[in-house]
Amino acid sequence: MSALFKSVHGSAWWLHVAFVILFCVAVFAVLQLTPKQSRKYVIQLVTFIGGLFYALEFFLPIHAQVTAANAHGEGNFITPYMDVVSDWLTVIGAFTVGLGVINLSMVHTKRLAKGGNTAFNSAVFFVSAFAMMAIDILQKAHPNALNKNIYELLFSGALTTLDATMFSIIAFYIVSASYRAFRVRSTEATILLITAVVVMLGQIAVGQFITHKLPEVFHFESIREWILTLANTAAVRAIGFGLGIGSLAVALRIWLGLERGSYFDSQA
Amino acid sequence: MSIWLGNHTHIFSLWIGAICTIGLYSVLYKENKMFRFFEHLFLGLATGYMIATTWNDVLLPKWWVPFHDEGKWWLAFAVAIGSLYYFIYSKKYNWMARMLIGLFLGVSAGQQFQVFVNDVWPQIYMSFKPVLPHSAIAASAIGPSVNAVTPVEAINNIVFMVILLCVMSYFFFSFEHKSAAMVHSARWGRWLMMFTFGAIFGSTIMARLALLIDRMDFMLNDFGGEAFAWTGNGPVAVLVLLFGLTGLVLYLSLGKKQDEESIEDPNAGNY
Amino acid sequence: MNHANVPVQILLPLFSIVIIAMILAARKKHLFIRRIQGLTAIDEAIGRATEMGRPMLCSIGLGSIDVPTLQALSITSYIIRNSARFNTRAIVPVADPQIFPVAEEAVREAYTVEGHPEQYNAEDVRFLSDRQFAFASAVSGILYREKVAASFLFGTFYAEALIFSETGQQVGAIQVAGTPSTTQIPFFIASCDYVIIGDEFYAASAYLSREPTLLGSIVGQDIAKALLLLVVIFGSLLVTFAPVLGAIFSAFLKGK
Amino acid sequence: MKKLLRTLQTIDRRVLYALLLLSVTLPFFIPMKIPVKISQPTHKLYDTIESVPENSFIIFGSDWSAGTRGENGAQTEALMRHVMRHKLRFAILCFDPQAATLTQDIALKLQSQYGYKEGVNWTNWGYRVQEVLFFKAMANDIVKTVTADIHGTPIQTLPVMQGVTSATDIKLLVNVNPTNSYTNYIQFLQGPYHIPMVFAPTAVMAPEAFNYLDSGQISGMLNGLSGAIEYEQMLGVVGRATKDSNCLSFAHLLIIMLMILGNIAMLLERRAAKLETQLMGGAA
Repeated sequence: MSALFKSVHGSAWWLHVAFVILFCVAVFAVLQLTPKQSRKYVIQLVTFIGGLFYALEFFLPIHAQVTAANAHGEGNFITPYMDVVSDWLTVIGAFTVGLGVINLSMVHTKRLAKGGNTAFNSAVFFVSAFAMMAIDILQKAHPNALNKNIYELLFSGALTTLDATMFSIIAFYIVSASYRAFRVRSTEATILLITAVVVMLGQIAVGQFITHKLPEVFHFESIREWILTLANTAAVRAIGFGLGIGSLAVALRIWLGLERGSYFDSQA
Repeated sequence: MSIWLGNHTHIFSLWIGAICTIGLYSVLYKENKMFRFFEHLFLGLATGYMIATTWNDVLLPKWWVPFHDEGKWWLAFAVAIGSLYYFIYSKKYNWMARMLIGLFLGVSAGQQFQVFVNDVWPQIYMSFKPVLPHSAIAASAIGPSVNAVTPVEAINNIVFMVILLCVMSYFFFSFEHKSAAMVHSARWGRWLMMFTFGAIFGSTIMARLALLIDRMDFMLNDFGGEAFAWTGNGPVAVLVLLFGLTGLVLYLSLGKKQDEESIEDPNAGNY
Repeated sequence: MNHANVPVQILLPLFSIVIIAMILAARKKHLFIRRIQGLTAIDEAIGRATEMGRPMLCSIGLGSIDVPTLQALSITSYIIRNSARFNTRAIVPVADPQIFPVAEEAVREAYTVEGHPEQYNAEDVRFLSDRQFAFASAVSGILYREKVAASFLFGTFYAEALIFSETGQQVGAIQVAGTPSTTQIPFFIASCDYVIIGDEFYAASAYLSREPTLLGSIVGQDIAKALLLLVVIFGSLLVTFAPVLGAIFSAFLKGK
Repeated sequence: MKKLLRTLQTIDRRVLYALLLLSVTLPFFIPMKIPVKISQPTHKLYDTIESVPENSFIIFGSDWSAGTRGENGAQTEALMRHVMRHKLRFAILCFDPQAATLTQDIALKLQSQYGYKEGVNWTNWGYRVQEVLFFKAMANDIVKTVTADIHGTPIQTLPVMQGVTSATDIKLLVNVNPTNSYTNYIQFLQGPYHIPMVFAPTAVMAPEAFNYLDSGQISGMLNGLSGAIEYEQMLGVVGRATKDSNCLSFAHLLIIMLMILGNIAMLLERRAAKLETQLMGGAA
């Protein structure tokens, strides 16, 4: 095995790569011979194996496993392959970026063809995408001052600012949402309103000032802390238990091909 | 060119930042051409960045360098397998792409066991709460030392358990909530959740406001302080500009208010 | 925890077996599921979009290939299958390249199953950006410009949740949301018409499709939840009445 | 009157936005100091740093980017002031590319106030990847793992690094982090080598971290921006956080007032409607 997988260079490398491509084309051609009705079982099998690898690695008993990188390592016989497998999956998964880019280009090329203001915006999209991609790859490959400065303008000047701005827009939306929705229309809305106000008063200097003459238990900040550490933890934990079991059930259904009524059904 | 840009990068960066900020904020008035421009600029930059980081951080170090530079030819299999995704556009070979998708579905399902344990497991034993007070117990041959439980702690623990049970009872789906105990417990569970959600809302407000304050800090002190230093007091100059702009927008929008739909939400509180 | 310890090796397979057993047992029986209010609203929202002749937005959140996002896709499939016969357009924005081909396939499949493969439009399953706020600004843009009449927000959401739901509110869309991200639920409650909470998200596909296997899974989940609750109650009784034994039991579960 | 009640319930959102903008900008120009109560986790953090002997070497982990600068920037500034005032040697360590430059800027801004000098009293190890592997390797051999600082200077030549070779020479871990990767610090440095650790999360992440505070794995915590405000007050300085605090108070009060106003108007309108139907003789 290790004799087969040996690094090669030069023309031998090209030969090997050509062999791999031909080999894969042959394998895919053979796979294509699978009768239509049994294809879903092939897919199901692949799904099952993918899940089995991780499930076994997690559940099987472990023993000490010392490696060069980790003197306190432990694991079972699958553990040493984890890094390799996750690297392969990362690399294969990275190819989906192409699909996303194709989709974006399709939409925006059509708009370019249409003309008018929409076309202008699509042109903005293409130009900025190309500029950012080019300068990012360039500044990693040739980190000179010019490249660094242009990158700085596009990344810190524009991209991260746009990020932070869009993020901060939420502050405005919180104001309009709370003003509109927190009305004493029903028991539930009233509870929401009251706890929100108490917690808010507990976290600002002015709110703390209002209650500072009362005994400590009645301080807004004490009530806030009690709500957040005790009541909140309990409710969030209860919700979390349900979510945990629910996600476990979905995972089991997908893994074992028991999902019904959606895409994963015909998939399985 | 290079030196000139080097000397001015900072001030350019501030100007770009300020213009981008105002451009996106313009959506607060209403969706408009300026917002559209910055939305597409944002999308473009993000796409370019995504392609570049995928190459720089994933494909280059994990694939191209070992594959090409180190001569690990078998990494060509990764391309062959990855290219299966593109069969999604073909009617005839579509199922091959599904095979690859199936693999990833299986992987995420298989990893869920560990995700479950890391998320939920510690919460189980952390929910063991003594509901009666007792004094401290020293370590012995049988077991470890145990801290004392004060009456206040015991009461808090009872509250904790009650909330936990009520909220969980709300999440039983497979039978009708008929018995009075179940009905009340589930209703209280829902109310207690609203209590929690109110608290989350209130405490998150602070984080979001902090972001807005940071943005304003940038506009007034960073940007205003440098780009408008010539006015003598940059921050105040920007503040005046900002409010001039806001006032104008308000004047325009309130003038046209009649023909806009009422902002009251007929369904609010009806979730 | 990188590997299962002994109590995990016992309890987790037990939960799994209970759920699987109930799924298998359910194939013949008629099973009950209690009413989940927010989900009943989905059909109302589809109807509204159809009436107004405007598109719907079905967001699957920000997640990659993971269980919550796959569940969100199941719910989205259901919505699209129900809207296909009315010829109501559904826009599905996607934020992660890895989930993108899955979403494309699931949407296409939903139209095909209902016998309307011609309604599938590759440009309506839209990959926008993997960057949280670039995605948020693009979705806002879609909501505004397409004048979306119904907005379904199912999946993993972070801070951008409120951007989507407030924008949807501004354009007057009827909004139904559900997410396993508990921290975002308050914001959905404040700005959506209907919100499903917590575990209801995982019960949704069973509730909507009434597939026997999925209903069986719900029964199994309920039993597993009850078991989990029993462990918590047992542990609490132990730390109350036999604190030392309780400490030993906690340590055993912790795996130390 | 009727019209006013209606208007108060349906204020145009743009007016709300403008009011919010006012409330977060004006306080920048109105100097005032509202005293706040110091919370327990903040107190503990302060005491933890005070208990570290002078001139000890510590790690200042900083993992935030522009997105959370509002909270984490203020926290970093407050914590760094204390570290400098208490005369500790520190190394900035980042697992976010932006954090390295943002934190560097703060350190450069503060250093002259406390007579600090880069390379002598502090250093920046810059942006690192693969946190877990890095921690495991660093714990055994800092020089070999870190090799150089952010400017490419070999760290063994820096005066600040003298006598620092492995995890046992680190006396404190500080982590300013908006994500949950702070658990790596706990799992791979705090736990195995019993180094005290203090933590500064965003307000959103804080509730989760209370668990670690309870169990003593974290010795002190700054809860979001309010934590930073408390800390500046303990230090007796007026820095970024204190200025932000006033904006925060104003904006909170605005939101609370709007909520109350909307509700009062709604209730008054309801009562008026009820009275009207009664007067009309309608059997309600």
